[in-house]
Amino acid sequence: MFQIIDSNGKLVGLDPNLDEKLLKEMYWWMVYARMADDKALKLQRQGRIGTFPPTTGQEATQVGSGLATDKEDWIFPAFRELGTYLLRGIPLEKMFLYFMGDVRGNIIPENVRNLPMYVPVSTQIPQAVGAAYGMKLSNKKNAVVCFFGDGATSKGDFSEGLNFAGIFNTPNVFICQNNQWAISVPRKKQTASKTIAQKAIAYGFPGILVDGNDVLAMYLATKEALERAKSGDGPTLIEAYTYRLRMHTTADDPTRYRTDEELKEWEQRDPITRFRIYLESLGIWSKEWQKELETKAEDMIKKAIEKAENIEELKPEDLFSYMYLEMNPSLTEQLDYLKKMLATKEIEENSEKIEGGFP
Amino acid sequence: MFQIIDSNGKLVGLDPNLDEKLLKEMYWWMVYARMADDKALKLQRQGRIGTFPPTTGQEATQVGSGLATDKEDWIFPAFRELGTYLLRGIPLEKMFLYFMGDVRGNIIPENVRNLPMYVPVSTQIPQAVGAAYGMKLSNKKNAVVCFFGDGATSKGDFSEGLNFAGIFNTPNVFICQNNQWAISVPRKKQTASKTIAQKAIAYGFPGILVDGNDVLAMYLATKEALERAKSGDGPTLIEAYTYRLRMHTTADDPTRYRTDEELKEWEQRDPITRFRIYLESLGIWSKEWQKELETKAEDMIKKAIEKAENIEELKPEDLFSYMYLEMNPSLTEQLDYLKKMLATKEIEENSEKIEGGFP
Amino acid sequence: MNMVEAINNALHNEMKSDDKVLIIGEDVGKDGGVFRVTDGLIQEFGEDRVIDSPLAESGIVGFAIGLALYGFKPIAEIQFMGFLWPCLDQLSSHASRIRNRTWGRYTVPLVVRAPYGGGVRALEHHAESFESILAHIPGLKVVIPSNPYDAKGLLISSIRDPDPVVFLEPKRIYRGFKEEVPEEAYIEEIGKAKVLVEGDDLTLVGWGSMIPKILKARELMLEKGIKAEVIDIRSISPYDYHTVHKSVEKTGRIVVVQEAPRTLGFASEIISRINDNEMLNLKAPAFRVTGFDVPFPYYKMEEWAMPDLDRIIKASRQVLKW
Amino acid sequence: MNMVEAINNALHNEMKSDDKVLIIGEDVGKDGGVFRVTDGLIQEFGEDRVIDSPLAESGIVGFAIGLALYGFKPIAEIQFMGFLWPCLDQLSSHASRIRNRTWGRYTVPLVVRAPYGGGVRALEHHAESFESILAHIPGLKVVIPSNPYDAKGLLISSIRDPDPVVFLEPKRIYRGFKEEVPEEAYIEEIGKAKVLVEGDDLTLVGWGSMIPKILKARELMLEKGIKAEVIDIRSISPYDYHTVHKSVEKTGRIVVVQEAPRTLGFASEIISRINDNEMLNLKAPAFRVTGFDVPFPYYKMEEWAMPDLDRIIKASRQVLKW
Ligand SMILES: Cc1ncc(C[n+]2csc(CCOP(=O)(O)OP(=O)(O)O)c2C)c(N)n1
Ligand SMILES: Cc1ncc(C[n+]2csc(CCOP(=O)(O)OP(=O)(O)O)c2C)c(N)n1
Ligand SMILES: [Mg+2]
Ligand SMILES: [Mg+2]
Repeated sequence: MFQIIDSNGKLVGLDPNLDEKLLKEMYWWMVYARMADDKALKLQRQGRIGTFPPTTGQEATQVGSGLATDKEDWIFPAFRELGTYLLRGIPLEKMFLYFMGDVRGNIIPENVRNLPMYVPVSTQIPQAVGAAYGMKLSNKKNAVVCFFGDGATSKGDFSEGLNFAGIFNTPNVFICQNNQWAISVPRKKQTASKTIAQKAIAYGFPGILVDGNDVLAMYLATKEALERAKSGDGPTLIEAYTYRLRMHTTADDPTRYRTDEELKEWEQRDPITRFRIYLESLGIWSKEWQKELETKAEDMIKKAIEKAENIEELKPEDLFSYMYLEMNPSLTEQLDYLKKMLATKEIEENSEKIEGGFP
Repeated sequence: MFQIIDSNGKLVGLDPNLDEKLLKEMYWWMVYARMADDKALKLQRQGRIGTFPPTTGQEATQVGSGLATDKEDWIFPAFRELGTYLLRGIPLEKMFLYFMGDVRGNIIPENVRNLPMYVPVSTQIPQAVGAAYGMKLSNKKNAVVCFFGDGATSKGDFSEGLNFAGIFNTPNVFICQNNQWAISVPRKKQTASKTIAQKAIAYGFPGILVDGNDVLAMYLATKEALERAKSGDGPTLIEAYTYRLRMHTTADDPTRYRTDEELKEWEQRDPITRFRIYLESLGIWSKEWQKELETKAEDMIKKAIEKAENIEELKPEDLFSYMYLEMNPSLTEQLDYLKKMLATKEIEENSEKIEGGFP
Repeated sequence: MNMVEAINNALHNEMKSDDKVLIIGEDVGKDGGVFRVTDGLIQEFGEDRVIDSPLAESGIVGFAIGLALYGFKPIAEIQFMGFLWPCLDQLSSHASRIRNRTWGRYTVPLVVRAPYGGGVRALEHHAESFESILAHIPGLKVVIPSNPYDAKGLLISSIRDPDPVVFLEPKRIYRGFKEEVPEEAYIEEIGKAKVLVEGDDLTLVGWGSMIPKILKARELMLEKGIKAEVIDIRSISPYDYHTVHKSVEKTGRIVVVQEAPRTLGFASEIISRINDNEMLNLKAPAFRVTGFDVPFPYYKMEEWAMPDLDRIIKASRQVLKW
Repeated sequence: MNMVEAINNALHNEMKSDDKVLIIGEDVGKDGGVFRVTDGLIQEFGEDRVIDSPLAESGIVGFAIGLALYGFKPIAEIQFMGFLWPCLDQLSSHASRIRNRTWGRYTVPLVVRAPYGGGVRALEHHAESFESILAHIPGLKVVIPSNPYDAKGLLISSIRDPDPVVFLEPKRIYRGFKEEVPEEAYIEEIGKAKVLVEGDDLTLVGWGSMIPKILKARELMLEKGIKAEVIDIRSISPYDYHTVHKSVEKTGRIVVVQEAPRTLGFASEIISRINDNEMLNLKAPAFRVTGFDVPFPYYKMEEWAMPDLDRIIKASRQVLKW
């Protein structure tokens, strides 16, 4: 397993000699993502946002890989990549909107080359390969980074997508956030393959196992894979070995399937703590700086919530207007009907309480 | 690549010391399958059967593996396993019926544990795994053999199925007839994986590359894999390296995509010729015996055609009766309508000539 | 019991009485299913019969078909109907055809369960209703209960059915209300619609989570003296048009309520059949209250997307006006 | 040109005039497609733009969606409609939704072509017609030509369309007849049905390979003095009900001819819409001549399975009798 700093924040690999600005950025995005995740959990418990999948514990995977990308690289995410999402330039309020059940959470800024979250597991993978083929055909020296979980590797679309990538030698970097669980299914029940990295052998390109809780290792491994991709040497599969410290989603109860010991063990390997220790050893981290970051993050989070909670109301048109470039006559009729129904509404249903969550 | 006899019929591996009866059986089924294939091609050209996928060149793969099975093992085929099909005890007329567009070709005899042909590529694979799981749960000491082509390895169902097999450690033997082509797509454009055998690594069980034109190698490799499966050691993937000497189907024109040289090269590795030479060297093969086999095969083929061509006519009921155990009212109405339409038919359409084949 | 409990109870009954019955799906074991429908079963029947599968829906159904071919009675759970798309190949190319393809030599006694429908403030892909797609596939049965009692009886029938059944569970009402449900096994026949309340003025038909809404609409209309007959379709394949047509013969007016998108939802078939056989008995055109031809929306807009009391009552008024 | 030639010609036109257009599918390159629809294109446009893919239908469509997101205009060929099932997840979960999901930030200008339908003595899974399933998926367009001229014009429109289009080619008539087809590019608007022949006595509607049959039936009926109006639907999504309803307003009688299984075929939607808007103009119940609720049979029985002249004429007589 590729590692630069160990669980105790000690340098165990080659010193990458990254500049301080970058190291600070890494730390900032991890802290910001963690704090946003904390806050989202609270908002969910207060009923201010709906079900969402916490990201805590996986920040190094997301931030290390994300910072290795260029603005012109594209990202096809799954749904648990908050760190990458933020550092690529998507405002946090989009994430809140999304989990408030507001489709406008998906309107990614024009200059950000990220797709919105993919819910059906693995479906983004062949798409990421198609986009990379397009990039190559356009003679762009860029690459497509595609994220997915350990569970995703069992789906047909994973295999079909990676096989295409191998055949067409596309500029793809596949990052599997192996967080050890797919809801209640542990990694070793997901596949009998010893590692996920070795699955790349089936598609004829390299796979590498990386400590996903080591932001430096993730950064370097992704950087190298991106360089391979951009210089025409084809795709790479990175297995980021990490852990989901919280529930699968806020509707999930992980005590039903995993032990406290396991959780404790992984808490000891917290990606942020370990990187803090490392930065401290370099004289970069200080209590004051931490405070500064936290204040900034709190402020940004607060503003994001405000923005998300004060967005203008949706209109009936919004249900229909984006189905096609032009609305067809059937949809126009349906919109007219809806408007009429709302305008003449007589009976307000007090939506019965909905019990039973969903993942 | 595992091999017992080479292209010249020379023993190059360990002498398996198989008994003469078995060796003769191997030869017989290969000859019978080849002759049936020849005849089918003629019948197709005469318009007496429809489109079909010739099997010539792949007899060793099919016969070697098939003879390694027990009667109680199950077989999930693709559509190009005539040799296996016959030796398991399915009468040849069933095959003719099938390609005459007669669904009764699928009524496999009760005591034969073969599924009928699977047309949608790879779909049989997860099913073969489920059946094997059932076998294991029933404490049967048997296994399920599943056939598919090199093209099939690109499909999601291949990967999902093999992954299940790895996880549940099912008694499966997966036999990939790598005949180098999937219609016009050559093996090296099907996957960038160096071999198909190595794909097993992604699922945590062994894969083995076998000379698929060597009936002895196929027999021994399958036998060993079956033993592994039956003793609880789990699945095996066998890549049978072989070649389709004819067209993909009778609707295909292989000169559009492959060279004469390639064909000639593979004709030199003909599985039947090489085994004949080997048997001759053992003193088992003789011209008289060959004649005997051919006469027997011709006779059987003739009878099969007669049976298939003289089967009783289908009735309108046959379109509806097997949809469910009991016919529902909608189907009964539809059947009544059809009968009425046929009984009162006024206009006979002279079905216009249909041009353009299909694969 | 509520519907989750009734389904759990049915599974328990059948697993206990027939050791060929087994369950496979994502998180159905240790976790007891994300809705807890399979809660406790792994503890009682072991992990050989309550199988936590890898994340692969086509694999799950393909695997289950293999089990069925081998003589088991598998129940495959698909976590949400939105993830059923990858199974359609296995369902339509094989599960639905193998009996017909082999003239009964091989059969597929399979049940595929999936929660479906909206109204639970879910994420995208967690609120789909595309039951009519399944009903267009010859050889499947498609069963949809609307209450705990039926859920148990219909599920037991589905498990015992010699042919493949897709059993769709309206998750909106999974825990919506409780009913008396016997502990012991009983069956409700598949392919029979049920007249829930009789009435002469018009016929209201629906299925799944639309039924409680329809019943409430009936109540409100009754206050104005309108007696609607309410029919729960329960099985859209096979579809019991006799029961619907008998009612239309009597009332001459019909409103079909469907959560799914409008175009080619099952309501279209209901209305076509009425056209085929009962047009002369209609006193007003049949009316469809349906979802819209859009993907089920993110939850801020979900109330707009679904038929509600108001729309059902307005539709009823409209057909009564004629 | 026959239909194969017309489609090939349309592909050629569009690839030549727009280098963002590319083709991906099994055997579309060197082999020119199993029906030779893409014949010669790889020679002219190279293997980067005419891509022989591995055997993986979900992968093909997913890959094509990715290309479309990146700004290309991919045309994915699925070798036979029977192998389209594995693509439904990518089509319904993504291709059809991405514009709506992102309010136009991302779009999917994709065409998926597939030959469909029976009557060619094909093997199982090579004769399916499940177009109505696609029409139930909001956000897709579903186009079906019935002659070479339309095939070219509609395909060019589909390629230029900013949204995903499934383009179904009735292989029964791929080489059935020839027509004058201009060499240069032209478009036929998607979403417009076409009145092929006018008439006052009844309306005959259909699509794909049913159209030549309907036209022949009309001829035969004309000998008896019956003037049928014939409408080619051409696009079942969006569906041009205006054209159909205008005709029904005039004739009061309609027969819908559909090859697909009866239950929930597109005829059901046509009839439901007539019920919604035109019931009062009907002089007889609408009549559906359809396939049966069985998988398309092995070819010995295929003639029984398909609507034929005889059934169309009998149906017409029946609606005229009223
Ligand atoms: C195709 C599909 N099936 C099921 C689900 C329900 N589901 C959501 S997340 C999840 C587990 C995903 O596990 P993994 O890929 O490891 O990602 P993680 O949640 O651990 O980040 C499941 C089963 C889904 N979203 N898509
Ligand atoms: C899912 C699916 N896609 C496409 C086809 C059409 N088709 C039939 S055989 C074939 C090639 C199969 O290649 P391979 O698996 O190598 O088997 P072989 O024909 O060489 O025996 C194709 C594309 C099909 N039957 N199923
Ligand atoms: Mg995971
Ligand atoms: Mg092959």
